[in-house]
This record gives sequence, structure tokens and C-alpha cells, in this order.
Amino acid sequence: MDNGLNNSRNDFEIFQQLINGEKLDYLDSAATAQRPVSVLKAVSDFYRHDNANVHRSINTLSSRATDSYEAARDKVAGFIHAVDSQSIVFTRSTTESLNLVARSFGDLVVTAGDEILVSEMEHHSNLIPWQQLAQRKQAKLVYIGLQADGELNMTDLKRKLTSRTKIVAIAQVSNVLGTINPIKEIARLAHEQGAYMVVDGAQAAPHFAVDVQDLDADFYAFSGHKMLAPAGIGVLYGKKALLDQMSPVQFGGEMIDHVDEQSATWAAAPLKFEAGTPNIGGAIGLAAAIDYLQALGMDKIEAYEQDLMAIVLKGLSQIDGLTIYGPLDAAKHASVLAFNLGKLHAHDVATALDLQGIEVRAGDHCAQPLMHYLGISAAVRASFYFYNTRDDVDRLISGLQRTKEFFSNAAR
Amino acid sequence: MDNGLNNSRNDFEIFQQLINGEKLDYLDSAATAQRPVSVLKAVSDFYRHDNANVHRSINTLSSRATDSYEAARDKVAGFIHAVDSQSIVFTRSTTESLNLVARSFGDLVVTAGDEILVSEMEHHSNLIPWQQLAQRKQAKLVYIGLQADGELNMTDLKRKLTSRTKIVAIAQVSNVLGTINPIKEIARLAHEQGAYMVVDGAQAAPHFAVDVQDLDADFYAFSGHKMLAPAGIGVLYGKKALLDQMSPVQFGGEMIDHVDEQSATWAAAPLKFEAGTPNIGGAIGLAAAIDYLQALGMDKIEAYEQDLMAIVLKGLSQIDGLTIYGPLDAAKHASVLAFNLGKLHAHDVATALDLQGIEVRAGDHCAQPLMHYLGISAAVRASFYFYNTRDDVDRLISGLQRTKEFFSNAAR
Amino acid sequence: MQLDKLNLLYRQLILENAAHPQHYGHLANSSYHLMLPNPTCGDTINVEMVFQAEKVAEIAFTGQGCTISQASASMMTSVLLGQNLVDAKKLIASFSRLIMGEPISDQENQALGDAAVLASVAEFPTRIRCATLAWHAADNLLDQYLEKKHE
Amino acid sequence: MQLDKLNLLYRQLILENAAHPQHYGHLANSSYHLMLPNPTCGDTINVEMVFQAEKVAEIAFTGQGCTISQASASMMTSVLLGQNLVDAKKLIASFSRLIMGEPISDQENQALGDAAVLASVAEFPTRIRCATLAWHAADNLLDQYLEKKHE
Ligand SMILES: Cc1ncc(COP(=O)(O)O)c(C=O)c1O
Ligand SMILES: Cc1ncc(COP(=O)(O)O)c(C=O)c1O
Repeated sequence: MDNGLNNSRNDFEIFQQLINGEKLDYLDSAATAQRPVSVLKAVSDFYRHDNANVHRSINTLSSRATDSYEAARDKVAGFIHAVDSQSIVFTRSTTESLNLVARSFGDLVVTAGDEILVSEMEHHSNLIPWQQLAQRKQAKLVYIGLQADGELNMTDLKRKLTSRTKIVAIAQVSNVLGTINPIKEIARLAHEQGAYMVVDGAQAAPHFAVDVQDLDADFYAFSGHKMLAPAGIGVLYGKKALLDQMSPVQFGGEMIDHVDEQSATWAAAPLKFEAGTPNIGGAIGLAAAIDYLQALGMDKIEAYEQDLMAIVLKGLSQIDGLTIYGPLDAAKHASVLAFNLGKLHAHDVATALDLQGIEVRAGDHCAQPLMHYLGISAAVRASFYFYNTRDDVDRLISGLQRTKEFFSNAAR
Repeated sequence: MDNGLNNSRNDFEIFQQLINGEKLDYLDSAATAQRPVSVLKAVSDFYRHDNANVHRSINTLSSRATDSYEAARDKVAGFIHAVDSQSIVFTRSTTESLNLVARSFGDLVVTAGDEILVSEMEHHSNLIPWQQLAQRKQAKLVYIGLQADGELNMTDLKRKLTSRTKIVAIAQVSNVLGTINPIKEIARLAHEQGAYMVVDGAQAAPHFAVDVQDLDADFYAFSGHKMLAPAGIGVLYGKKALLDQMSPVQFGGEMIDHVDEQSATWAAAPLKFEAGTPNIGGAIGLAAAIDYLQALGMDKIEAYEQDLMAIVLKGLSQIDGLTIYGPLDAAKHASVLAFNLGKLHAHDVATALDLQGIEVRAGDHCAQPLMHYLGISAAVRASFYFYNTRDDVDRLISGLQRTKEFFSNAAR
Repeated sequence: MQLDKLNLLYRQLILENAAHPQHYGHLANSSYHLMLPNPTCGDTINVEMVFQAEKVAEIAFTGQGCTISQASASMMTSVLLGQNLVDAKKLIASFSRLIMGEPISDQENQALGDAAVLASVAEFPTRIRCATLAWHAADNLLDQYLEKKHE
Repeated sequence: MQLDKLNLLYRQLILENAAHPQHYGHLANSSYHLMLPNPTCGDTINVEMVFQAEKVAEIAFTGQGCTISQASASMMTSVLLGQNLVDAKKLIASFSRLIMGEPISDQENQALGDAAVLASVAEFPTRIRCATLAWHAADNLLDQYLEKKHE
């Protein structure tokens, strides 16, 4: 039996356990990925040998810690092809990154009457910060609709993207529909209208090569924990010229230049956005995660996941009464797949799968407006990563079939 | 030779190494503490066995992760004697905790003409958030002066604490002077005037037992990384009734109740303040750190550190030309000690110590107003924890003596 | 294959209650109603009550949810209907212990009627919240009524 | 005991320059001046320059700082004084490589004069920033002058 891309499954100790007496079939990587031994080791090695605070002291340990932390920043810059490391801000998560843009940059450029464009498929983290900004500034939050197959309606986008639009904030990959949005084209259209492009890359950066310069994104946010790194570390990429104009949103140690009793001046970006002791171990873990991913090859990961997705889509479409949300073409469908099984509630399906060792997610997936749009209250979501195998996929398909049988027999 | 309180030094692998050819003498725990094996193991065990996102899915792994994360919250509540876990918000750090209070609570209660009281010995993290709040609200930031020995001038405090005062924000322990401030009394005085008491506990919580109910603090902030936990996890304690009134400052997943296209409602505290995926591993590491500290006993740690401090104070006061900042009485002097050696620049002293394997910090210690107040631009700081030994202290004293000799011979 | 364990959770009585819930719908003139969300999934349950002579004179619920939450709500309405306030509070407390896997007396068990079958949910910790949602709402409404009376 | 290594960093020439810095103070009518902070410690160095006939006609510095930063600023003023703009930029570039531990030619080494002794700082990575601060300021002032000329 295959064992994930390049036998990668062996690098993840968590897969050695049984869940409810069954081999673990982890299909919830879109919520959070699993961590390979190399990432856990990088973090604990740091704490065992070089631990100190960063950017503060001039002793040997502190200088090693600072070097490792800044090397992690360089690695992240390389990973998403940023011009330089100074455009990489470390945050806790995608959520914090997007809040930082909405608060600091949003408050700077958005004024009353302006429009902020989001899509109907946004995660709450790329939605509520903009809702709040719109409320603060008496601006208008405008939603781009979807096509029947779950793709972004580009005609609607072109109609709604006008000179009134100040910010376009869209996920590169939907965490429910799996839709891959044409960010490069949207950024071009946005820039034509003088608007800025903010990309929620939480479900994209872990799964395929991202080039922020090629996309011409003004801001790009993603989370370490969805790409093998520890929880608690995230990234905000911003064009240097924009970061330079922005005010910090948190204040304290590390981010200052000069402090008087009644006033203070800030360090240059990115440090001005990193008040207080950062998640040093997290940044080092993220660098190790990038090493791991790059050794596998982002292109290989993308191709492998597409193959898996084709099998899943085929298998699921053969289950009678199962509704798939999002594109049916594997090439248009990144690593997440949401569905419902007849009239069964998503929770009941998730529990039935859980008892078979298959860990999926059920609920609104932090995307309530999308749920309303789809006219459902919840869905089941299976999500994949390079360590999932053909066997994982087969078990999902047969697990769903058994679930269906169980409930139709039960409800006899 | 003694080996730290209860031979605790053996639990910290980092002490096995040489720094510049000498045994590591780590005297920078006020910047960040070292991590014992048990904490590193708790974090990696979580990732190896139970890793999943929290509060999201209903599968087995996710329910284990959520239980561990919430158990960590309970443990923190117990550690500082909070009434219940619902008053514990997980943040990145003390800095984020204080920014959260200043932004969310500060904006709620402070209006033009109000006064915010801080002391001359605050860390930038308990200063600039209040400076910014004062600027936003046209309020006044008022500084409480110090006595000659570095203690808070309580007469000055009583004079400046009036019915105009809305918030009193003070460190329980100064990160430069080592002064222990009488928070319980200050809180009583503040409440008499209808003001709220915010405590920066970054240098206190790691070193002695804290009882937020006994102190009657309205808010209490501290960082995991200064008390053996990984970097990237911090705590904000707040009285439940106050947290309930406050608005969130970050928005996204986990913290919502209901989301429509144009509006949203929030979950109850503490979740409404924890937008996005939190530092789950960090919280679990913090719980393990608390276990470790409680097994040693906070009272024992306090007594042991006081003994060490008495030796240091005695030794350093015998070095001619050395100026100590802060109280000279060990009982009034928590685990940090700042000084300068004659006219030598703090950096030169720190480098000389570093070459002897002694890791101290030199600089302004994120307390520029205090430096101005003391009329210096930088100081050397040695800080201690229970794993430091009598030998560490002796090496500091002889190391300083050698440093002095070197520079006085050199400058012949 | 652990699907057998599913039989433990999805008893016939539960499936029937979910498929054909009792007292589903709105009351003509309910003075007490409350909608509670289940934050893990986004489901909501709305419970309505009419009190008369210190008794639960009428009760109904609406809302979307999983089998467990619908069945539990349905069973709850049957159990609470006609109870006086004190007994209603007692029944809710018994149910709460039952569902957390704590022991309850035979008498309590009997008083819970069909709802006692939900005891098995205790073995599925991820689903406990689904089972308790409607009961929380009812408990809250009883408190509201008691407080109002008190004023 | 590694204090011997201290001798490597704190050479006699360095200690002398720090104790008795050259060109310390303000210029009567400097048109170019810049204050740079060393964020790791809070120290600052202020450099002032007067340009005449495309040369560094006058140069001075003030500021508090450690032995290394004071000595380096002092040595820099002596090296740059009287240099034409092109040579001044070259000297700064040579110094920058020297201090990062990169090889420089004998000729470059000689041109740096006393400042060449700071080469040993390369072995103390935590102190490199102390040594480069004044040179960064000077480099910046040269650029400002060149840009202005260009306008
Ligand atoms: C598309 C998308 N955006 C944002 C987020 C939020 O990520 P985090 O919880 O790491 O902040 C997620 C993950 O849940 C996501 O899938
Ligand atoms: C007194 C005091 N307050 C606040 C802080 C800030 O802590 P952190 O960097 O963990 O946010 C520190 C630590 O540097 C401190 O010593």
C-alpha cells in the first residue's frame, strides 16, 4: 500500500496510533496539519541549545536566537518569493495577519463611502475584520457572488470592482469549496481601479508554490500550523512601501525606536509590527516546516494532491444522494472537499466516520455567510495533504457507504 | 556544589553546554527563562499523539486537543487563584495582554480629561499602550515617581491618584530595579477613587505565588516564556464582569456567535478574545510549566531566590565603583539586579562577562523613561531563577572583578 | 469495524424521535422563548414555553440540528410537559448528570422516561453538547419565569 | 578563562580612541548631520559633515556608546577627513567588508589606517553593529549630498 508522497507518512508519529480501534485516517488538515519529527526536533533543539530572547541582549545565546529567528524570516521570504525579508511580519496566525492589515492599513486608506470587496466564500477571518472596518469607516462591504459550481463569478466581480473599491480581500483557496481563485487576474483588475489586493492564503500556501510578486498581491496572509509548523506562528507579507506607511497596532518592547514620557517613535517594518517577545520557537519550527516541504517539492505536493482529489471526487460522486459543494473538476479543486450525505446531518456523518477512525470536520467551517448562500446549516469536510494515501481515500469512500447503510437500515 | 533549588538544574539540558569555552552561567531569565525537559516533552507529546485544532470539530482528536487546551486554562486559573477559568484569556505575551486591555477596556472607560497612572519604572509594554490610549482619548498619562532606593514613592502615588484617575497600570516587579510594588495596597487606593487596577505581572508570576483575588487586581498580565513555557503564549486575567463588557480587538474564527453578511455577534469571554487558531502547544507547555513550578513550590522558589539575591547584593556592593540600581535589601528585591561598573559602558561589561560564559543583558531593558529618570543610557542586568546556583553567583562576582581589572589595566 | 458502536448511540427511540419529533413548531402565544446556538457546529434550537398554575402548560421547539439534538429536544418536551416548576428543574438536573456519565437513581431514571435512553451519549464526549442544548434552553426559561415571579 | 580573548577585541588603539576620541563635538556650520540609534542598546551616534570641492572638508561626531562604537566613530572621522567623495564611499565599503570578516586587499587595509584594527570585531558578532553605526551614518550623509547635487 502506498504511504503518502515519498513515504512521507513515516515522518509523522501521530499516524502510528489507533482511533476508536481503527487506523487513524486524518482528513482534517485544512483545520490543522500534522507535524513531522523534523519540525518538532528543530523546535526542541532550539530550546535545548540556543534558547534566549531575540533582538535584546548582546550575549552569545541571544545572538544565536536572533540569528535563527531572522533566518526563519529569510526562509519564509524565499518560500513565497518576496523581494526581501523586510516584507515578512511574523504574527500568531492568518487571523492575526488579516486583522493587522484591516486595522492598520484599512484605517489608513479606507474612508466613508469607499467599498471593500470580498467573496461569498470567505472564512470569518477574512470577513469580520472587513465588516468591522466598514462599520468604523462608514464604508460598504460588497460581496462577489459565486457560480453554480462554486467558482467565483468573475462577471459579478468585474461589475462590482469600481473606482470606489479600495480593498479587494479574497481567499486564494476556499476552505469549504476548495475553489482556487484567479488571484493574479483579480489583483490586476483591482490595481487597474486603484484598489489594493489582500490575499488569504491559509489554504493555498501549504499546498502549492506561491509567488507573491507574480500574483502582485499587496498583502498575503497564511498560518504555520496548516503547513506542518507549530500552532501560534503566522505570516503577513506586505509590500515594503505599504508596510512603511502603516502604524503598528500593538505597542511595547522590540518595536520602538525612541520612547519619551509622552511620546514614542517606531522601529522600521517588520519589527514595528512585532511588539513583545515573539513566538521564537514557532518561527524556527516554521523554517523547518518549509525545509521539509521544499525537500518534497511544492510542485510534487500539488500534483500528488490533485491525483488524490480526482479519486475522491470520482468515488464520492458514485454515492447516491451525496451532494458535493464546489468544483467537480479535480484540477480546479484544491485539497478540501465539502459534502452532505442525503438528509443526514453533518454531525451524524462525522461521528459515524470517527468511529471508523476517519477524522473529518463537520459544521459551518467558520463560513456562515457561505452556508447561508448554499442554503445549508452545516457540511462534512474532508481535507487532504501529501501524507494522505490512496488507502485513506478508499476508507473515506467505503466509510461513507457504510454510514449511509447504517442510517437507512436504522430508519427503516 | 549546589545545583539549583532541589537539583533542578539537571532538568535543563541547555546548561550542559559550554559558552566561549566556559560553563554556561545563564543570568538572563528576566528576558526569557530556560525550559525543562518536562515542558518540551509535554508539547511534543501533544503534537505526536493528540494534535488537532480546538473548538472546531467533533472528531476524537479534536476533542482531545480541546480538552487539553481548556485544561491548561483551568491550570492557569488555579495558578493565579482566579475565581474561574472564564476569566483567563490566552494571548501571545504580556505585551499582547496589556495591549488588549488598553485597547478594549481602555477605549471603553477612558474619556477626555481622564488620567492614567503609571510609574517611572514601567517596561515599554506597560507604557506605550497607555501613551497611545491617552493620545486617542485626550486623556493624561501621569507618572508616579520613585524614591532614591528605587521603590515606588507612595506619597507621590497618593497625591496623584484622584477621582480623575481611571486606570492605574503598574508592574508588580520592575524588570530593571527588581522593586516589588505593593499592588494590594495600590489596588485598594485605586478602587477607593473608582479607578481600575491593571498589573504587569511579567516579572512576578514566575517568581512567587500570585493571588489575583487577594490583590484585587482588575487585570493581570504575564508571559509563559518567562516561567519555563514556550515563547508565544501569554495570559490576560480579567475580572469576568469586566471581560463581559469589553469588545474583542481581533475578529475571525472561534470567537463568533453568529455571522451575517453585514454584522456579527461574539461568543462569550474568554473565547471572544481568542480569534483564530490559538497557540495550542504553547498553552499545553504552559500547563506543564505550572506543574513543574508547583512541584517545586512557589514559596520555596521565592525563598531560594531571596537567599541568592542576598549573596549577590553583598558581593556586588564590595566591588569598588559599582553602582546598583534598586533596593539594596534582598527582601525588597526580586530576582533582577541592574548595575553599572564605574564608567564602563554596559555593553563592554556584558561582552567581558560573555567571554567568561556569563550571560547577562546590557542596554535600556525596554525602559527608556526609567533610564532617563536614572540619568543613564544603559545598564547591565543580571537576573536569576531557581536553577541558578551559588556558583553562578560567585562567578558573576569574580567575573565582574576580572572585567574591572582588565579595563583598568588596559586603560593604563 | 466499530460501526456496531453506532447502534449504542443511535438507538431506535432516538432515531424515531429525530425523524418524527414531538412538539415541533411554534406556540400560539408563548411568553417565554429562547434560541441557543451550538457553537461547535452552528446549529440552533429554539424552545418556547407557556406557564400556567406554576406548571409547564405548553412547550414546543424548532431548529435545525443533528439526530441527537433533535431527538433530545423532542424527548425533553414530552418529559417536561405538565410538570410543576420544581419537578421540571429536578428533571433537568437529573438529565444533566445522566449525560455526563454520573450515576442517577432508578427513580430519577424512570422519571426521565424515554429521555433516559440518551445515557449512552455520555460515551461520545464530542456529542454531549448536542444532547444538552435544548435542556439548557428550557432551564434558562424556567429561571426567567422564576425571576419574574420574584420581582 | 577567556578574558585573553578580550585583548583581541579591546586593542590598545581602540581603547585610546574611545578614551580620547578624535573629532568629537559639533561643527560650526555643518549642512549634513544624522543621528542613528543602535536599537539593541539604545545608544546613539550623531555624525556631522561639511563638504567642499567634492571633498569631506570637515567631520565630527557626538553620542554615547560603548568602547567599540566610540572608537570606531573616532577612527572613521580620521579616515574620511579630506577624502574625495568617491574614495570616501570606497573606504566605507572596504570597512564594511572588513568588519563582516570578508577578505580585503592589502591596499584597502592600508587605506583604512588605524580603523583596520577593528577587523577583530568580526569575531564578536554581537558587537558588529556597535562598530558599523558611525560608518552607516557617514555613508548616508554622503548619499544625501550626492542626491542633492544630482537634483
Ligand atoms: C481560508 C482560511 N482563512 C483563514 C483561516 C484562519 O486561520 P487561523 O485559524 O490559522 O488564523 C483559515 C483556517 O481556519 C482558513 O481556512
Ligand atoms: C515588566 C515587564 N513587562 C512586560 C514585559 C514584556 O513581556 P513580553 O515580551 O513577554 O511581552 C517584560 C519582559 O520583557 C517585562 O519584564
